[in-house]
Amino acid sequence: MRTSVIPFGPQHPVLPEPLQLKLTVEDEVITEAVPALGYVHRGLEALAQNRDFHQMVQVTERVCGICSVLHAICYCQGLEDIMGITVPPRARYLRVIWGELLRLHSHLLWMGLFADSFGFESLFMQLWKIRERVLDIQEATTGNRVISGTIRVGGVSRDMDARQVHWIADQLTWVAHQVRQIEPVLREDFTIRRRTEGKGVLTSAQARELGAVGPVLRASGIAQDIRQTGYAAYGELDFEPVTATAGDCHARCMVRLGEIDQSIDLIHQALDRLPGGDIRSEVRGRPQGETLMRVEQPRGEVVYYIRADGGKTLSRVRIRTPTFANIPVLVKLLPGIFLSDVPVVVLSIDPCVSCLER
Amino acid sequence: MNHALIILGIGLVAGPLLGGLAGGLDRIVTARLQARTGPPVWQPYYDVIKLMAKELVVVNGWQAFCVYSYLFASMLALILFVMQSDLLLILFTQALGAVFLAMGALASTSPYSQVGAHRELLQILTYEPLLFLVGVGIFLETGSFKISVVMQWKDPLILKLPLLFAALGYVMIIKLRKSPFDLAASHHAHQELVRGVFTDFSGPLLGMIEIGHWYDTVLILGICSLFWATGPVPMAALAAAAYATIILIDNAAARLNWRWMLGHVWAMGLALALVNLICRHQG
Amino acid sequence: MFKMTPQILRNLISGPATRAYPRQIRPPFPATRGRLVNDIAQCNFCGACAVKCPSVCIEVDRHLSRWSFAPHICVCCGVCVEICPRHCLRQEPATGPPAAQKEMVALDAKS
Amino acid sequence: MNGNTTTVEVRNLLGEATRLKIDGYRLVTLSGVNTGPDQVEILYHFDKDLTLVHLRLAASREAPVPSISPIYPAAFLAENEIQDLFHIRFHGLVIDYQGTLFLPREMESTPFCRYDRSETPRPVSPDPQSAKSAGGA
Repeated sequence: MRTSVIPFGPQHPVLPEPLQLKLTVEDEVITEAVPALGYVHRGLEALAQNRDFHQMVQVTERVCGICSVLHAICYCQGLEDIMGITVPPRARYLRVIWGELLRLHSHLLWMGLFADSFGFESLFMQLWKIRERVLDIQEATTGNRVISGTIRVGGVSRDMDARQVHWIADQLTWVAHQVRQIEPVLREDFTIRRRTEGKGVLTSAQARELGAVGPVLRASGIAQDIRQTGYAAYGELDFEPVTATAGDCHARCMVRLGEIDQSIDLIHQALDRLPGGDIRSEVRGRPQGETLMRVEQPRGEVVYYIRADGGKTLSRVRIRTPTFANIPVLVKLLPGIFLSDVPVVVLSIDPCVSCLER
Repeated sequence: MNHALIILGIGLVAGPLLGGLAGGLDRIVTARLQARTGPPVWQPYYDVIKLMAKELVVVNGWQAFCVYSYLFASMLALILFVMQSDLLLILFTQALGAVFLAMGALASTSPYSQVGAHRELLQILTYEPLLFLVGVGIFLETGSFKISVVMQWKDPLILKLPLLFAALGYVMIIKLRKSPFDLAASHHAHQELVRGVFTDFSGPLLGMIEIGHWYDTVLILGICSLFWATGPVPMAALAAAAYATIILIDNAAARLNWRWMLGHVWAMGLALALVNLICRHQG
Repeated sequence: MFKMTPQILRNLISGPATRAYPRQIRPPFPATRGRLVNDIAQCNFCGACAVKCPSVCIEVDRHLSRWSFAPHICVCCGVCVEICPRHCLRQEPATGPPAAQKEMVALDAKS
Repeated sequence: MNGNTTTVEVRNLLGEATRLKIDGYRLVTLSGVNTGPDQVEILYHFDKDLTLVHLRLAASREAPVPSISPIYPAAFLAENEIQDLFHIRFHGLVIDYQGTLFLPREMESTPFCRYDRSETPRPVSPDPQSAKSAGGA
C-alpha cells in the first residue's frame, strides 16, 4: 500500500474530544504523527484579567469538567500561598475526599474509554455503570454531578454530616466490590493483554526527558506523585505512589487500576480521620506576589503559575495541564506502531483536550 | 414451476425479515449483557427505513454498482439456499457479493474506506478456506454438495463433524462482524477506521448494504443449521444457540488485529477442520 | 481466556441498570444544586449577587426594583446564595424544565 | 515563589538548561508573563524529586529567544504556546507551528500582548519541512 496521510480527528469516534493527529501511514504502520491543536481553545488564562480572584475559582473549575475540583484546589492553594491564608483542617480533609472521588470517577471514565478503544463494549458499559455510583456520591455531597463548585479561596463551601460520611463509606464499599470483580478482566484477559501489552512502550529515561507526568510517568517505573508533597491533608494520610515497570499501555492501565484502590482507601482514611471545626477561613485583602502550585490530577501533575500585583484581578494565571505535558510523549510513541493500535496508545495517555486548550 | 416461484418468494421475503429480527434480538441480548435496556426489537427495520428515506449521495457510479451487485449476490445466495441448490455454488455466490462490497469501498478515496476494504479482503481470505472445508466435510459425510440431499440425511451432522462445526464458528464471527474479528467495520463505528469499509456509503446505499447483511446473516445461520437438519425445530435451535454463543463471545472479547486473526483462524480453524475430516475418513 | 463472561452473565440475570428516563426519574438528592430561586419579597436589591456571580448571569436594577436572572448562563456554583445578605436566594434540588429559547427570568418587587 | 529562582540572560539560557539537564532535572513547563509593551518575562520551571527550580528570563519581542526544545523535547509545546500568545520568536524549535498552535492563521493580534500581529513579521522557521507538516493547525 502506498503512503497516505490519515487525518485522525478532530472529529473521530474514538477520540472523546477534538484533537487532530495527522498520521502518515505506510502499510498500516505509522511513520509520522503531528498533532494539531486549537479546536476548543477558550482563552481562560486571559479571562483571569477581567474576573476578580474569587470568581476565577469557578473559571478554573471549568478548565476541564473531569478534573474540575482539582483545578480549583490547585488555584485556591496558590492564592492561599500568596496571601498566607491557613486553611482549616476540616476543609483540607474535605478537599481530599472530593479530590479523590474525582480521581475515582475519572479513572473509571478513562478505563471505559480505553476499553472502547480496543472494542470491548461490555467492559466499557460495566465501568461506566460503576462510575455512575461515584457521580451519585459527588452529587449528594457537593450538589453537582461533575463540576462540584464547592472549593473556595480559604476553604470549602459545603460541609457533610455524620450520616453522609457513613453513606459515602457504604457506597464506596459497593464501588470497591464492583471494581474487584472487574479487576481480573483488565489484568488478565487474553484479548486485552494482546491489544495492550508491548504497545507504546516508554522507558523511564524517555519519560523523564519528554516530561511525562502522572500515570504515564509512574507506569515507566518512576515513583513520582505530587501528592507526596503533602498538600491539603495528604501529608497526614498513608499512601504510596502506584508504579509499574513495563511502560506500555497495559502498565498504564494497571497503574490507574491501582490508583482506583488507592483512592478508595484514601477516602476511607480521610472519612475516618475527618476533624471537626470550621470549613472556611476569612479572606482579607488582595493578593500580591507570585507562586507556582502543583497538584496531582487523575491525568498527572497540574501546574498553576499565579502572579498578582495587588489588584482585584490577577495579572497572570498560567495553567499547565497534565495533557499538555503528555502530548510530547504521544508524538514520540506513535511512530512505528500499527494503525489499529493508534486509539489504544492515544487513549493510554488519557488525553483531555479541554484541559490542554484552556 | 409454480412451486419454485413460491420458494423464491419465501427466500426473498424471509431473508430480510428473519435477518432484521435476528439483528434486533442481537441488540437486545447484547444490551442486557451490558446491563442496558437496549432498543426495541424492530430497531434494525426502523434504521433501514430511515436510511432509505435519506438523500442519495454517491461518490461515484462504480460504488453504487458494487452495492447493487452485493445486494443481488447476497439475495441470490439465499435464494439458492432456499431452493436447496448446490452448496459450492452458494458459497461462491456469497463470496462474490462480499468482494463486491470491498470493491465498492475501494472505489472511494477515503483512507478509512481504503484500509477498511483492505481488511475486508483479508477477512474474506481468512474465512473462505474454512467455509470451503465445511462444504467438503458435508460432501464427504453425505456424498453430495446438494442441500436437498443434506436435508434428507437422517443423522445430525454435528455428531460426526463437531470440530468442523467449531471451525464454522470462526466463519460466523467474522461474517457477522463480531469481536474479536470486527476489524473491517465494527457495528457502532467506535474504532480507528470510523466505520471502516462502510465509511463512504450513506443513505439508501447503506440501507441496501444493511439488507444485504440480513440476507448474509440468514444464509450463514442456515449453513450452520445444516449441521442438525433433521427437522425445522432442531435446525432453528442449533442456529439460535450458535448465534447466542457468538453474542457472548462478542461481549467477552476485545477487537484484535488482522495479523492475529489470519494466523489464529488459519492455524486453529484449519487444524480443527482437517483433524475432524481425517479422523472421519481414516478409520 | 474469557474473563468477562461471568460478569456479563451476571448482568443478563440481574437485568438492566439503566432507567427509562422520561418515564422513570430518579428523585434528586436533597443537596443537589438546581435552579436558582429568589424570594423576591425578601430581596432588597443590593446587587451583591450580581457583582459576585462568576458567570455574570444576574442583573439587578435598584431603580426599577427588578432582579433578573439568565438560567441558561448560570453555572450552579452557589456563590450568590452564600453571599446574599437577606438569605432570599436558594437553589432548588431540581433543574429547570428544558426550553427552546434562552429566556431571562425577571422578578419585580411589586408583582 | 516556592523553589529557587535564578535570573538568566538570553546568551546563557542554553548553558543553564544543559546544566540542569545534566543534574537530572525534569522540565515542568514554561510560563510567559507580559511585563511591558515590548517585554515578556519567560519562566522556566524545573523539578527534581519534587523540588522546584526556576529560571527567569527577560525576553524582548524584537530579539529571538533560543529554543530549549533540542535539549528538553518536552519544551516544544510550551514554547509554541508562548509564541502564539506573546508573539515571542523562538529559534530552533523542534516542531514549529509558526504561531498557529492555538490561534487560527488569520488571527491578527496576540491575546496577551495587545497589539497588532501584522506589525512584526511572523516568526520564521529555520526548517521548512517541519513548518509544512505542522501547517494548517
